[in-house]
Amino acid sequence: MLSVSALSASYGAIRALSGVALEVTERGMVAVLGANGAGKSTLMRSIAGLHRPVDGRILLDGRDIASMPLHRVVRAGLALVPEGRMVVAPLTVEENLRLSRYAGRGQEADLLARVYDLFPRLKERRRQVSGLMSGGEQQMLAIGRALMTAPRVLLLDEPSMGLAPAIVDQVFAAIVTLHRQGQSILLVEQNAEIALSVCEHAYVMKRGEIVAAGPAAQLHADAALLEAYLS
Amino acid sequence: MRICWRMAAALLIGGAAMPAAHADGLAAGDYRIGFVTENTGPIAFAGLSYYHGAQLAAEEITASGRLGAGVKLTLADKESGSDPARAIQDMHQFIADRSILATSCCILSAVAGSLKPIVLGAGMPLVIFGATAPGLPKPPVVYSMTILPGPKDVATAQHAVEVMHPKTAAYFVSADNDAFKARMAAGQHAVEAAGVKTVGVVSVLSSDTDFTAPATQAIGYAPDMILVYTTQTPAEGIIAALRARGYAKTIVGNDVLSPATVFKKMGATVADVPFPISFSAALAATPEAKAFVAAYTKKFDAPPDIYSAQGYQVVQFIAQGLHVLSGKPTRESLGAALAQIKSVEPNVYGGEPMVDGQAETKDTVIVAWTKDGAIAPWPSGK
Amino acid sequence: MDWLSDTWAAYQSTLGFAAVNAVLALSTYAVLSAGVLSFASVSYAAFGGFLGAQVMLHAGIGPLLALPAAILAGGVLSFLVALIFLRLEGHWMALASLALVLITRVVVLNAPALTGGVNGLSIPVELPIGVLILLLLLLMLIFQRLAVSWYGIAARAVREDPAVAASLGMSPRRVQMIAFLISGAVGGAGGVLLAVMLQFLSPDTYFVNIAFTMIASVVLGGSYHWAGAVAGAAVFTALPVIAQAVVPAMQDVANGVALLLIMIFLPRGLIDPRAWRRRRAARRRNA
Amino acid sequence: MELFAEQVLNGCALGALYALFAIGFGLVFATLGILNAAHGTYASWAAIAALAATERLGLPFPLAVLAGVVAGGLLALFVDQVAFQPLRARGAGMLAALITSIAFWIILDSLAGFATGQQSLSFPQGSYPARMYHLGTMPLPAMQLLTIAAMLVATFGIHLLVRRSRFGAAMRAVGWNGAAAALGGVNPRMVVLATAFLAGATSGLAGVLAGISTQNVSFSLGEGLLLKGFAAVVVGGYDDVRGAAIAGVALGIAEVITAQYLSTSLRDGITYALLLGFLLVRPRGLFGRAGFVRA
Repeated sequence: MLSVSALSASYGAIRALSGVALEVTERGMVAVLGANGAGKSTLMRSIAGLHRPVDGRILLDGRDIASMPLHRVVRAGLALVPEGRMVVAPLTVEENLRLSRYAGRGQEADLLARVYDLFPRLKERRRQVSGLMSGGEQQMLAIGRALMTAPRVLLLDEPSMGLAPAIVDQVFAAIVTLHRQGQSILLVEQNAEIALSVCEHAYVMKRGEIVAAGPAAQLHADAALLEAYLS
Repeated sequence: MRICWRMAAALLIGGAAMPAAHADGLAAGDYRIGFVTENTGPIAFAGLSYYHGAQLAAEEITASGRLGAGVKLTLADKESGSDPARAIQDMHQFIADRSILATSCCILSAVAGSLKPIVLGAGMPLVIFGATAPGLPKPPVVYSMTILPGPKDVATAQHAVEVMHPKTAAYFVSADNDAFKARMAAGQHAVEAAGVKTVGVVSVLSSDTDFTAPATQAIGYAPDMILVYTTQTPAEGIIAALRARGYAKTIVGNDVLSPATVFKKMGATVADVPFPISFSAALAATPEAKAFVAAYTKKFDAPPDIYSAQGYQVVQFIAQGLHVLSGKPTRESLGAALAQIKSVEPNVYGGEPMVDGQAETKDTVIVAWTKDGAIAPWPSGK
Repeated sequence: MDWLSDTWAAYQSTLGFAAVNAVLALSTYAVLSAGVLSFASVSYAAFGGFLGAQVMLHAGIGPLLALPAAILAGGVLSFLVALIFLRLEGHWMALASLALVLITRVVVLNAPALTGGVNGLSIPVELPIGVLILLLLLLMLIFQRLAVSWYGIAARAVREDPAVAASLGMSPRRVQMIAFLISGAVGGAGGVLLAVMLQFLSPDTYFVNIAFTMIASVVLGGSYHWAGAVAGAAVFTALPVIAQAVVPAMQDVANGVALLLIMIFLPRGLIDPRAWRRRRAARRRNA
Repeated sequence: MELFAEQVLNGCALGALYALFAIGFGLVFATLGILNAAHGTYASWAAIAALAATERLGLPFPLAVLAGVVAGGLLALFVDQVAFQPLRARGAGMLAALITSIAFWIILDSLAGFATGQQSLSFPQGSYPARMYHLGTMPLPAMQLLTIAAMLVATFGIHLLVRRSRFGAAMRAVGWNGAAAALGGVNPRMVVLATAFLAGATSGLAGVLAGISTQNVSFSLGEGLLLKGFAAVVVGGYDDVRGAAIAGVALGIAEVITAQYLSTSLRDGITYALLLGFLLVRPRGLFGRAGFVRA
């Protein structure tokens, strides 16, 4: 469903990704692991249209989205929950969520109900200005906003970053629920433990390249490999 | 009246001194006047008129062959946008250009104030066409063709008081314009001397555009007469606002109301507001003035106004200085020749004596726009 | 030889105004290089200019002797401005400084004892262009020394990231206070030099136009190196002269279009140290 | 007392012009992050366009106003695309945009001078409502009432649009961070275009009304509005339409009352001192809340 091939990206003169290929299947849940600076976030930003790749193909349902601007990628059915969350701070929770109507996908009332169902906390705070909320609440809002665009594939970039352990559990519980409901997910996570415990398949990155791939359980078992690449 | 006598005397002497000086005539060639234009910027509406008048005069003089066979008088123009810094650079370029014999400039006193020391230092004759700050002329270098309005304002105010017998008067003044402050002071002094009480003075600023509130303030003083001493755009706005708010008594204006564009813009609103005038296309009486009006109207498709008349006289004045010179004149010889001129000839005013480098006009006519856009003596029927 | 002396005579004042504009632009650059966009240089220039003019008129001394008074006046004013403005953040400070420019004109109009009020102030004093250029060169030398000094490095750090600078033990407030003082002193000097160039000061001399001249010079020239302010002032002063020579009828339009094109194609200005570094790096890679 | 009431009304009408202009100016500053020095020229050109529509095309008053408003909007759109879009695409900051806006200020001012023949023009008598109504003996000019009404309608309309509509949320989102807005599917480019048009149109309306009621259609029209509109935006808070409107009207009243009862030479001084005072004491303006800086 989402198929990335030969993807390269750079920042100025610095090459950040070279020839990355990966695959997310229908209803699949795939993790990308790697140490700090391995290029995971660049990968996510490049797929989502937040960073323009130098080269490569990104096919979503057979359609190449590699050269589309960010909002068109969203409208095509690929939603990113970025690192740092990027909620629109001056807007209320509900305004943030309803903004996604511009993506023009799905029924707004149904989607809103689904998000509030998943994160009751957001419903309680729906008139709250989002910039004043806690990090965990903002993370929920960022995921909610992505879900409001009824994405074919949901991209999650480091959803656990900067959150208290209890909140991390809540967020990952929601992610698992989404997966069970049939949502295709591509997850980037530094915390390999937690990522491998929820995903089916995983890729491992180092210095902008994919260096290992396989079923999550298999990678989980290969402690030596993880140690080599993730430290 | 005393002033008029002195002017008449000066005229006579000037006229008598004139013809004697003419010698062998100028060598054929191109004689250039550096003209610092103000065709853009805040007062471009007047700047264009000055420039057009000067252009016409240069063409006429060249065509007439008055300065000798093959003598061409041309304007070299550089724009300043009324910015002193740009005007200074323009002037330095003129001074460096050896083909330029004399220069002309300035509506704003700030620009004139910046250029004056430069031309004094370089000995470059400069004829000012619009700036009114006192003490600008300094023969044999700096001359002014600006018609100083002070005495005319006094005459107009006195005349209006004689005709209308007001008991009280209020004044509008451009508070950030030194010339208009002085003019109002002179007018107010004359009106008070005639026994009319001042009930209020309303200050406006040159860049103001909204005059409803100042008009309300003036009407609040309930004056029998309102005298307006401001630049053109505020004067238009003030009169329009006063009339719109129902002020039906006498409003006395000043010479800024004379250009045809004022009536074109304001229509009957400006009718019956007296103002002094030293030149008007409608009242042109002498052959020189009539010829000027006809030629100007033909060339620019609009009648000349007070500004074009002054621009025209700038070039006539310089030509008059050149006329008495022979061979290849220098800036110094031209300056010295200009200093000898007692009366500008020809002129569109019916007489234009030069006193210490400052042009004056013989007479003040007090006029007003009629409802159908003519300029007629005020009050009508007199 | 005539041609040379004529050209010099014709354009010496353009050169003079370029030098004065460069001094004023350096005043704006001084704060911008510490991360503060401020138009207050106009006010320092006004204070220094009018005070310097009065000193020259009353004490009968030349511009070079009046210069210290103007520098001091600008410095004192900038100190007061910094005390008040440094509490504001980001673009609020820019807006406040713009308000200060507007107030400056009102003050000038209402303080005739110092400024001549609406009548303006005539200053029959001259300064040879050569001396003016020497003064500018001296100032450039000072800015070059500053740029490589502890202060220059601190200012750059504060501009890039105040938090990081603070963590390195540089107090952003203190660095910016120094920047304001430099800006004030240079602005005061620029004000009196402008007064000498114009020989006549009116309430409109130090107003919005000159504020935009300063900021446009800095940005046009490049706001990441002091030389940008000088280059920008030169270009910004020369543009109208060139436009006048090339398209006299539409010179203002041509002037604006030129400014627009430069900014669109060189948004970081004519002098861009980052581009130099990149070019140097590329050369090294190729070598 | 009646004089006072009359002057307050005059101040309201004058302030309504400042307010209308300020709303447009503030929209650009809040949403696009640009201190736009060319904004005043939109007002001048809108007035020129409306005058041309009246004189050349013979359009009736409402259509002439509409023509001016649309012209202001289109001009703003054009300037945005030529002067600001290339810089946005390169990620150049607010400073470069300030300079390109100054460039357009120079260009459009100069062209406006040519368009009006360097004259100050006015709308012909009878081409706009000039009736004088009366409340008791107090005169109520039709244009003043119309100006105040237009300001009220524009303020409430735009306030509702910005605060209550989805498009308004998109505007605020783009103003805060274009990429964050795009993550929700918003097309930032379209929002920018629409905002530029709306801002130009609102300030254009101010220009048309000012051109009529002050009988001054010229390139200098916009400059006065620019300085006062700027003051109103800062006092009122640039991210709140109501604040800009109230501040604009208050400035108008303060100006008129100062001139009437104190002195004209202090008038502008008081306006700008108020401006500076507000910046220091309450930098976020009348309605500003503990806000978020653009990210």
